[in-house]
Amino acid sequence: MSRFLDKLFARFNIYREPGYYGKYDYKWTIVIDLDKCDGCEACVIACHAENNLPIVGEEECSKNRAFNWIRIERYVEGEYPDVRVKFIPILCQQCGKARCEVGCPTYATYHNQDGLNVQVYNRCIGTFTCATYCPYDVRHFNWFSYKWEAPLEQQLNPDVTVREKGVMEKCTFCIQRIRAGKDHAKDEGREVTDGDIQPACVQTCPTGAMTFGDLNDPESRVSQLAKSERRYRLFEDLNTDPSVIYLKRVMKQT
Amino acid sequence: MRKFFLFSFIWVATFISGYWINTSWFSDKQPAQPIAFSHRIHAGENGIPCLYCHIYAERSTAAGVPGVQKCIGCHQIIKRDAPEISKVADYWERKKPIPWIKVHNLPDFVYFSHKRHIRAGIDCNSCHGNVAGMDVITRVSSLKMGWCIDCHMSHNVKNGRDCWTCHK
Amino acid sequence: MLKRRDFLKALGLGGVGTGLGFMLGESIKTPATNLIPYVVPPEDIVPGVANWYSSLCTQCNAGCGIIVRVLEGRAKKIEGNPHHPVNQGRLCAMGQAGLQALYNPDRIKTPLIRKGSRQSEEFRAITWEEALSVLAENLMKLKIASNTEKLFLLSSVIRGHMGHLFETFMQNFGSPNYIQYDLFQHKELIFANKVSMGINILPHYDIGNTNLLLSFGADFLNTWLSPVNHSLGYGHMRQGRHGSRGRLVQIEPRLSLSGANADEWIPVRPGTEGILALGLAYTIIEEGYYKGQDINEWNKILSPYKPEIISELTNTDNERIRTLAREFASARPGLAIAGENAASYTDGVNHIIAVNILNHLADNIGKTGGVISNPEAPIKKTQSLKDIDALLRNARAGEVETLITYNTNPVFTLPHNSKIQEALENIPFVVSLSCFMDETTAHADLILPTHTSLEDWGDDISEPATGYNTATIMQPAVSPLYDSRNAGDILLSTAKRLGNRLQKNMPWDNFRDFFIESWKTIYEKQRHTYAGEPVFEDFWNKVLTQGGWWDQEKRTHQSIHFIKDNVKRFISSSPSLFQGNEDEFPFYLILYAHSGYYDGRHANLPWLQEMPDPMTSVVWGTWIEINPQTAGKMGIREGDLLLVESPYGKLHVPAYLYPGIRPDTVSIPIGQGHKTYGRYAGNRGSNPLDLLPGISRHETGTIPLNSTRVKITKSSEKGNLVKMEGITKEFDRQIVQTIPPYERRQN
Amino acid sequence: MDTNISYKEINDDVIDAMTRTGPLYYVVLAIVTILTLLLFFLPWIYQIKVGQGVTGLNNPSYWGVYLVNFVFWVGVAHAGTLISAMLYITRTQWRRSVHRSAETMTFFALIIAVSFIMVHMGRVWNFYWVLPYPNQRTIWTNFISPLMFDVFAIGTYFLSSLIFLYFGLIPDIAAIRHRSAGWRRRLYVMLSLGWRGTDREWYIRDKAYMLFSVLIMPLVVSVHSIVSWDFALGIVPGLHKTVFAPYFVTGALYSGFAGVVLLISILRRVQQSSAKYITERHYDRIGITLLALSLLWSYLTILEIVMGLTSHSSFELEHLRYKLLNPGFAGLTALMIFSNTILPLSLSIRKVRVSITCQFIISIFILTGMWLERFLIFGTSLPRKFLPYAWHDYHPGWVEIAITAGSFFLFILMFMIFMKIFPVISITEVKEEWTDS
Repeated sequence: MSRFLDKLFARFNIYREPGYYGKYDYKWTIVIDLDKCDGCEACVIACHAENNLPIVGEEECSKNRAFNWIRIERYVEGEYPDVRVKFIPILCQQCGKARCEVGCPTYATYHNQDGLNVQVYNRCIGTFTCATYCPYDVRHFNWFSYKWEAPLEQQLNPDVTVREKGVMEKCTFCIQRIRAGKDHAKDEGREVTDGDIQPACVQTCPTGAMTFGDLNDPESRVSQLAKSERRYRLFEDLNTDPSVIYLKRVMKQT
Repeated sequence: MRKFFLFSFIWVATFISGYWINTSWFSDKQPAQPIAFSHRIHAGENGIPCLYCHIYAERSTAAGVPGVQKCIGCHQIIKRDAPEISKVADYWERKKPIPWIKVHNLPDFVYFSHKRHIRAGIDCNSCHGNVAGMDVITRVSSLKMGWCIDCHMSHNVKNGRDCWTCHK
Repeated sequence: MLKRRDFLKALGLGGVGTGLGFMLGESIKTPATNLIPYVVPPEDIVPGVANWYSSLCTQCNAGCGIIVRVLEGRAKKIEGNPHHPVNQGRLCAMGQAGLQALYNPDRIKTPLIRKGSRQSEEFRAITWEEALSVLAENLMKLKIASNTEKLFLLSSVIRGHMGHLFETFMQNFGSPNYIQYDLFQHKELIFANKVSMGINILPHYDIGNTNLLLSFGADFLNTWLSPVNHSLGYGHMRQGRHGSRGRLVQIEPRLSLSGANADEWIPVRPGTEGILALGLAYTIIEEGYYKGQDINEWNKILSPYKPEIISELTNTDNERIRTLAREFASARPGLAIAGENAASYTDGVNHIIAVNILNHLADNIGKTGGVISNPEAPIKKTQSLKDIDALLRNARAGEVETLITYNTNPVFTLPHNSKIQEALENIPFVVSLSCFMDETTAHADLILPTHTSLEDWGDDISEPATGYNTATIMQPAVSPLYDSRNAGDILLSTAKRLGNRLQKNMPWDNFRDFFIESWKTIYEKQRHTYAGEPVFEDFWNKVLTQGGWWDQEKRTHQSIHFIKDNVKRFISSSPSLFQGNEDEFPFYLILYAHSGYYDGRHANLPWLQEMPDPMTSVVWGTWIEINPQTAGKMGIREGDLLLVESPYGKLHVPAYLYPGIRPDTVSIPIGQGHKTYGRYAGNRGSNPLDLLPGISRHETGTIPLNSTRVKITKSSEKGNLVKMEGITKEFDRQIVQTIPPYERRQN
Repeated sequence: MDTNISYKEINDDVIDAMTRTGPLYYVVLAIVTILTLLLFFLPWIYQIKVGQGVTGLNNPSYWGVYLVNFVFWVGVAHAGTLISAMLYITRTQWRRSVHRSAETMTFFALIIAVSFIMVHMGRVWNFYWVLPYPNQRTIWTNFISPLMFDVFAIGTYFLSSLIFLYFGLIPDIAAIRHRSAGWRRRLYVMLSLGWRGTDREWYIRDKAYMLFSVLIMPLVVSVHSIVSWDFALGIVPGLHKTVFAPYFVTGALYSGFAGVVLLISILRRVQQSSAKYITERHYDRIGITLLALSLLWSYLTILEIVMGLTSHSSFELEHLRYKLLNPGFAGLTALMIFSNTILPLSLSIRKVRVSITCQFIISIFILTGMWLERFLIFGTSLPRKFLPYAWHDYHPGWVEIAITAGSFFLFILMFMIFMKIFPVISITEVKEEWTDS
């Protein structure tokens, strides 16, 4: 009898487990070495250029509605003169057990075979559930249908949709570059090699703090870095299984 | 009370017939083109392969429509005086592109790559229908999501049901 | 049965039904769109597949190489050129925002001529022929009246062949007044290096391989010299080498972005960085680390800089000076750099020379991980003999008949009391070659729109080079958007109009021919040294695809020897002079380049306006950083509007409580406060340069930025400080986890 | 109930109440419709046209006043089921004249709650994607999302309260069917489904009514606990508590009862006929339940705050510091505690319980207190989530305030229209009471 129940619930458990599949094709991961990151925000502007992020203007910024799919958070410790400043880039962690996938009623966000947390702009009806549940506050909402003045719209990237008002959006690990990399690899009839695909932020990081790769393949640069003893993940105890691995910053403790 | 049901029946019937008239006679499956170009003559009788004119189909997401230069390439010699072909010559003199009307129109958020489908061995006719037999291009398939999903399911494409495969 | 009235009703209902059915069918259809093919399809464009063109980034003077993604003739993304030795595929925030300069909605589209008097702002659009004839006729008047030296040409720092073209034009026209002016020209650094080390091009500071980096007021990760190359070095210094991690000590009154990443910050009193460097040098001598023969002579020179004496002056405890000197001397190799903040004092050159002495005594010069001299650049650098002061003096004296400005904005970057506006009023005819309506162009009588960098030819040598002999080529990635022209074309066509000598010596009919021809001469001259292609065309294609021309491996270069005797003149024991007396103006004023707007030239790029400032997260405005303790004492809360007064000017700026600044110092970023610079930058924030005295230094002729003290008073209204941060305390939530340095980890 | 009222007099009373409409009614109706249009529908259309940016919502605090209203109106709706179903089973007498108005309040409150879901949605023109209908795209909704539970729970609650209301109405409509004329007559004839009042029909109706009130019972608990799971299933520090389900259910019943008190007091003032049937005895009973619920609610609030204090997690402590010590919210919390706990304690005195004006004022305080309680739950937990760098305060914009005010007028409008079409006091129940006494 218990075997029958296990089989029954097994089917249900698979369904309940976000990601639904046993194993992913790829487990795209970004390793950010906080000892190298110097908070210069080149990644923030590269993301704006790549993913058609709109400019919201001063008044909307005062209401904290700016679009930064990746933002540099700065934590300052201590008073003058022993001031210690720490930077940390925060982007969507593409969580394995994502809180937002649980919340969304219209199945606009789920986990796909690439280990990425998919955000489908067409399916989203703007119930804000995912953004409320997200512990990392990395989801951004299109409060208006934003305009690009006169020739600025010629810079829009055709591989990324321009979202209309009422749609939630977040960092997608530059899915258009992942797709182009896979497309290129398939044209040459080979598997996707490590370093083939790089999101815009990883490509432009001047200090080389960010590395992108597939955690499933053990030889990839990301897997080696992930073995370092400085490795940690943000809010590990919330059990969201994030795919962004940070390397601790080397700093003298007070 | 009986009259009420009668009237509502009439109303529903006329509503459906109005919709049917629209979709069958005024449908956008077969828009009128500026030049009455016939695929039947070109691809059917003369057997010109699709990729001769739509050259980008194997190299990029968009299949591309041949430039006026390609039409003039042949039609400077073949049947110069036919009324439709003189129109092409006229466009060529004025160096103006021919404003074709799009028949297969996918929305902007869809990522559809001709290259991937051709290299996966899908024949042009399976989506565009028997173009070689068409005098005026008509849209054979609905190009709606359900239609794409059925094809992906039947060919059990890897990640065929993953939204980010077709949505940008 | 059915009565007539019911029949009519049924008919009406039927009509409505069909109509609605039809409407439903109509509404579901997607609107018909055209499919416009090419008339003659260009061979290199495949719709849907992007082409990458390599080019040069002109957002600052570092000279990095970029590749531009162009899709169907539209530039989509800029990325670093992976083969370029300076930035090796990486790019900073300003570089990424280069696209918005190309597609900026406020670009000048056609040549304009002023309508009515100078005060009225209206301009009239005219054709290029009309504009060039007006310019040529004005210059012809000068030639006839044979006071050709009354023509002044003011351009930004141009190191490529465009500079040669400007020089040949001015020589042939017969005027020696070709002036290059930029706010951040590093003239003090070049002058100090020339004096102390005898080299006239900037050396390569090898940050990547150093073990201890002492940065005297150098925001090297953000805006100083070549930020991307420094960042690459910084990344390698920290975690690039297995097992060894370089340390960074920042010595500056205001904590910059580089200071935030330092292992230690020494908040030295403003104006005493050089003295601290000499204190360190003295300790190195005293503790016997220096092995050179002239040890006693150095001892004599440096004797007044005992740590005990200078510790009170520089406000740092002497024990720390001693330990730091020991660490620096024993860190083989160490490196000390003097940055923009140190160079911006009135006696900036002394500070830099002091740091060079420290480098010399710690034996870092010429070593990997220290200061390495760079090879001679392939393109001869154009030296402008005169400086902006000469232009101002002549203009006030009425010596200037015609001024042509290109790609520089002195009205914004010079303080008010340097009287630049009155000088421009004196000049009868001002021509501005620029893409945007900035403050200087607003004063011009004739405006000729130039191409932005992504639609233009050109080249540049990257300074400081990285030990490689580099020259980067700028090729147009997209066809020009508007009716603008290359600055070189404008000069060449005026040369043709002016005729005889000018026409003879400048035969090329457009800038591209001149450009290729000058590269051909370089190719002929240099061919024997580098293994180039046999034919020029192949060489030229290789250079265009690769994005520039540089050696494959580092060239051997002459070693630097330290000239001791002419250094004595520059050792001063008193801190730098600050205008305004102590008690009336209690605060030192430190100005620094904003990481987004640089010197104000990028204020009209919306991405950079909306980029949160790395240290304060403020967007779309200017702010003044003030120490929280002093703000508390003065009852200032965050966001209050403060009236900042110096002996020379007043400014209204909202306050930002910034723990990383000395209590007796305040600092304001440069870049905002434009009057007419497009919709994104126009009358937004305030320009702190108006607080500065107009005097320029005698050696280099530049305006010192940190040279005045200010008074702070709370003004009544509420300032609008828009910042993106919430609270920057971590509440021990283990967000940025840290680990003690390697050597402490064992115990 | 004084027994010298005859059947005929009850019928006439009720019909007069419905048909005889003085000019004052029309004036008030006009004002309320204009206000509803001006405050509820126009700002909503403006928000749909321009975008959600017109509200005060911002990056960390996405759920604001709209969600507060949604929870508040679902809460107010809960009393209807409680009174009509639970008390019907326990055969309490005093529910007879009160239960019809309670059920209508449930029904209208639910309509407004659903409309607030629509108002808070970003792209309301695709709201039907929340419903699991078979579509050619073969996409189903996400059944493990608490908002999907909401769709089912509130759907069933909406239908069941409609059917429950309709079951009670059938005999009443049949009773007044032949005394009305014109369109009323045709409407009542159709709605009364040919009710002839035979014993067999009464027997089936009573059995159905009993079955329904038993079926509706779990709804009282399940709907509002599901509404609380919308917030509890996330891991937001202030919302992620197991006490939320009982806390919200108690809060719902508590605000529901206060709503009922408000409603019947206004009803007594407006319609003299109904004053006879709602007597002090009703107020006394309701007062006792209000007191009981307020004590239970206070206990749960204290429990929630203590759970936060003893949790040793800096997330909860920061949230509580923001809620209790922040100058803006400390005042609101104090007002909430006063109006929900301290003031209702006065209900323990019989004299206070019986006097209608006292109960009226207390229930107004309770309703504002309950609205504040929900506002404090979202207004203070979302701005203080995990990453301090992303903390930002939330201030409601004018659109949100207008739509909130508009929703109250919408409720009054619907109730006034209902009052004139259907009998607000259930005739059959009153007749039964007359025969029993």
